[in-house]
Amino acid sequence: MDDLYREIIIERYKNPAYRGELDPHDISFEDENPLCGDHIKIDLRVDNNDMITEAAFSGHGCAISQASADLLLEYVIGKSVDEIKKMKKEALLDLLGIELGPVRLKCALLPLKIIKAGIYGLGESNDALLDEEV
Amino acid sequence: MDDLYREIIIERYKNPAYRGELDPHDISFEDENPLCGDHIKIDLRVDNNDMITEAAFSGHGCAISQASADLLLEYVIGKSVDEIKKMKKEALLDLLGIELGPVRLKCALLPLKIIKAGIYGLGESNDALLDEEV
Amino acid sequence: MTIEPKPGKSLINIKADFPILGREVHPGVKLTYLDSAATSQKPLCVIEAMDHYYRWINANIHRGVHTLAEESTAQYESARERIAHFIGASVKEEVIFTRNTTESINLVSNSWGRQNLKNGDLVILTEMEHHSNLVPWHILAAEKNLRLEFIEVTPQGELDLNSYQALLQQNPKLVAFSHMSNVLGTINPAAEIIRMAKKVGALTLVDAAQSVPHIPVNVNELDADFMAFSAHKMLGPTGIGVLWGKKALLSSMPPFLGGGDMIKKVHLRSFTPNDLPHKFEAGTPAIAEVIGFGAAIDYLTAIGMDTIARHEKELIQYALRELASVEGVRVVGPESDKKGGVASFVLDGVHPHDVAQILDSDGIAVRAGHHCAMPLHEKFNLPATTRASFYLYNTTEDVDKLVQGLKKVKRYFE
Amino acid sequence: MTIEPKPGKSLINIKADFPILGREVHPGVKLTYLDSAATSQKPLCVIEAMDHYYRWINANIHRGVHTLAEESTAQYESARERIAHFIGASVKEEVIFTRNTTESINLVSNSWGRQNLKNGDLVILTEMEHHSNLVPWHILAAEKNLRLEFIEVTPQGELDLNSYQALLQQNPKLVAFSHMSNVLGTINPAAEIIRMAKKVGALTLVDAAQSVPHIPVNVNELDADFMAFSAHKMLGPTGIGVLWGKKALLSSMPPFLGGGDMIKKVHLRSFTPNDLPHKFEAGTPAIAEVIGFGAAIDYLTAIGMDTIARHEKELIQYALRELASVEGVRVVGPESDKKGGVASFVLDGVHPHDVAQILDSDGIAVRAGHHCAMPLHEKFNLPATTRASFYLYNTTEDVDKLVQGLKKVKRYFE
Ligand SMILES: Cc1ncc(COP(=O)(O)O)c(C=O)c1O
Ligand SMILES: Cc1ncc(COP(=O)(O)O)c(C=O)c1O
Repeated sequence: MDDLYREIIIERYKNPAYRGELDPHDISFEDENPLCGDHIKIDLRVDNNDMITEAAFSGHGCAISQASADLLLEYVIGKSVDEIKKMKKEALLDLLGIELGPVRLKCALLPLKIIKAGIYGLGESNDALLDEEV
Repeated sequence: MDDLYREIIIERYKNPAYRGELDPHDISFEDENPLCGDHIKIDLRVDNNDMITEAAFSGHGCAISQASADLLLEYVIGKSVDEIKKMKKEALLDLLGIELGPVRLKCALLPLKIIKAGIYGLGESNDALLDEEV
Repeated sequence: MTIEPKPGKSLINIKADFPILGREVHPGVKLTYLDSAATSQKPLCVIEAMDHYYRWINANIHRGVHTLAEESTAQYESARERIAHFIGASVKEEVIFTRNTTESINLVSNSWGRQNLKNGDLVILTEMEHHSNLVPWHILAAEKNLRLEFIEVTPQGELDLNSYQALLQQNPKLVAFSHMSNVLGTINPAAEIIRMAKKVGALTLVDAAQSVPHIPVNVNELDADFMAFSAHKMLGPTGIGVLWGKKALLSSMPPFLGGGDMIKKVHLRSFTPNDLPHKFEAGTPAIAEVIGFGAAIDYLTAIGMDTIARHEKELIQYALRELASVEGVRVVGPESDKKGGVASFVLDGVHPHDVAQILDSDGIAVRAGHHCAMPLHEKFNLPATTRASFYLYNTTEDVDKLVQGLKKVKRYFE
Repeated sequence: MTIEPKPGKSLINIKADFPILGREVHPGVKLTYLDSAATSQKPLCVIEAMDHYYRWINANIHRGVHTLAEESTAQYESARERIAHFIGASVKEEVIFTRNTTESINLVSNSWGRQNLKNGDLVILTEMEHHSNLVPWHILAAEKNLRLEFIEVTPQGELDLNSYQALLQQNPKLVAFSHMSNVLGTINPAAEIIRMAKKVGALTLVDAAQSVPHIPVNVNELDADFMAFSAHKMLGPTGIGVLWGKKALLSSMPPFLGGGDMIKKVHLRSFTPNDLPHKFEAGTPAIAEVIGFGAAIDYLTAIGMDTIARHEKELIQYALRELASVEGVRVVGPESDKKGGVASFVLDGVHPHDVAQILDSDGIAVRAGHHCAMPLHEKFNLPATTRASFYLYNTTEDVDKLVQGLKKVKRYFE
């Protein structure tokens, strides 16, 4: 249990650093996990060198999905769009630092799916996006 | 086994007393057991007092259904149509004198179903006919 | 039907009949199972009936003359008879074996529905249906251009019979509704709903997935036309369910699936369907599962459905009282006098998935999500709820554990 | 797919793994089971896998976050993966769980068939089909006014590929055929039949109910579009079968049954179907049965399908030779090099039901009747046959018992 709800997750859930919306933005994508009703939108600003300069997320959901979104955005800021395209799901799980069963894994990985779908400019997100580049 | 294939059954199967067709006849009906391909036709002659005077069966099938038909016809000759309407399946099983599982029971009772359907002048036979009068 | 229930088994020490209830789900942490609305646990007698079948009896049924085939067939058909008796069916041919409630409802929509419903026809459902009693009608409605209308659910979580009365004026062909909601726990007035439907000539289908396992249900008293339920929610195995239907109605319906056993004769280009119930059981059925289901029925009968219903009523009363004492918990659905052993709730500030996960760390198994009733959650404006559901093997100690667990969840998120 | 088969288990002493094979069916009379084409017996590991599941793991799958639900889901999906690997499927999403072969074929006729076939379209079947691969097409043909044509069976019991070639000229949309006949034992040249169908753009469905249990089958090598089989014929439990289909094809098909688990989202009047494989698995599936099926696959894999096929080939060679020595016995179907372990026969002057019943008195379980292949029996002008069918646990002693039994039958009727 303590493994699952590490302090950082509860902390990020209660006091997220990147909650909000960016207007204008260069990239924006939203999606949900119908199973539990998690719904997340991610907005990004990207500079001329394809570097992510600003990021924010909005929506609602469980502690895992919200903390995951907050930690992910902290991670992506300052990285290039290409780097994020290549980001593996393991990298995000490392940030969370917890073990998850298959159902909760969906919560944890939702933000990564969304950010990749946004970067690739896809109409919808899918699980294939989680396995590095597509 | 010896219970099942009493001598009388093998004997009746090999040398039936009532095999044949009656032409003309007063009542004729045929039916089959699609499960095993047993097919039997029974012809009857009935006098003015509704007494069954002659009977014959034709068709093909297993020893049980054929012996059952032969024993049944022996039994019905000299009886009134009304008596046969009321005949219970137990009476036929007594004639056969054996214990049968559900699948073989269908073989044994096919002749009774047929004779009753013929007497009632039905378009088709059905299992309800086996439980005395309908 | 001459089988008489043999009541007498009591609920005392009943947990011992269910091996899993003695299991540790984490080192040193015993299971507290509060997820019976999803699927029930199985008593040893059910597990052993199937084990025995596979070890000593196993054969394909209906067509064989060898000993195993005859024994299998007899056990299979005996289970059908006991199940028919359990729900008060007049004849065992009215009990059709399916995979689950879901397939039972699809059988009706595909066979009866496709034959009898046409462009513009109205089917009445309710806003509290499980997806199993929605999606089959969505599929048929799209194909046939049917109208679907919904009996409203009040804020208290009951069916609004006024809205139903209004819909009945529009010449419905079918009213299909759940006897007991798997989210709200509401026990709907099935007999009255059916009586009202009959007045306007509509047929009725009862989704009894949650009622038959928990309260006495008699199809003849209800006077329904179709009723669907699943073995796995009533101590029986997975993979087996029932569609009960009135014999005349089932006889008039075209076959659903085609194949072995559902036929009398087959030619290259045509076939003659078999008699009931076989007409609707195509291919090798779930034989061991039917036999296991029979054992479950015997177990429930020995205890008595009245006893079970009373026990669960006491539990839900206790649970609602205890849950009310936890600040921030809000239970959806009516008061305990109108519902069965289901408590779905939200806890302020904590997502149901987090609630369920933290409860699991204490061995408490509850379900979180939409419980296959998304429209109902939309109606109540809740993305998800946490659900604790009870069965005959649960006790007030299980409720106490839940309440303790919720207090721990709150500490975590404070 | 990274699971590797672990061959190594041998067929020696294998009967000990099957409790029922030690049973007495009459006092002092041991079972000789020769009815595996109807359903196979189950090894202890399969029975115990399900027993263990119900005792310690049982929970509903896919939606739960508690420990039992996660363990159940993992075991269920792991079985899917092993089954996919067993038949050489590229991805596990191509394995759809159904009740049996029959439901698998009905799924194709209802979903793909209803979407893609129209007035006058041709479906090619064969004269040796099981009712399961006839009646679903009869039903659809009546609804859509399809044409059904049949590859002829030669007097030797093989498919006449010339008659097939002629039918292919008529622009068929689907060729659906059984890989191995459950009556004749004929193993049809599936790869060639499929290759020929592809040339004219027809899809193919393989009824593999008798092949997957007995010979190595690889869907990718066959290049079929659909394949159907049942667990109960391959050491697994009743109530579970598989439809395998090419992913792109399955993705393009509309749902079959509607309900829980097969949806992504549900609104009051509409729904969004789920991804594969869930789109075709509505409601609570046969969870324990899938897990039992997984154990059966492991057992078969440990022995190796090549070994099993070789063993059965030896048995059928021996059986055909021995049966030929009994005067009045006539076996239908091709020579042993073209068939699997199935010997259907007639005995002069004795009806198959009588043969089977007298054999049963010696504990020998064979099947008598039309074996759900009435058109084939009509073709051969036989009302019924007696069938002995073999599996990995049968031995030449079983064949000897059969031959002794037949001699006894003859004495009886002489
Ligand atoms: C060739 C063939 N196809 C289909 C089936 C039907 O299998 P099931 O009854 O498991 O659906 C069988 C088994 O009887 C068979 O032998
Ligand atoms: C009210 C109701 N209807 C239908 C179902 C579907 O049952 P099954 O999944 O066994 O088909 C359920 C169970 O989830 C239910 O609670």
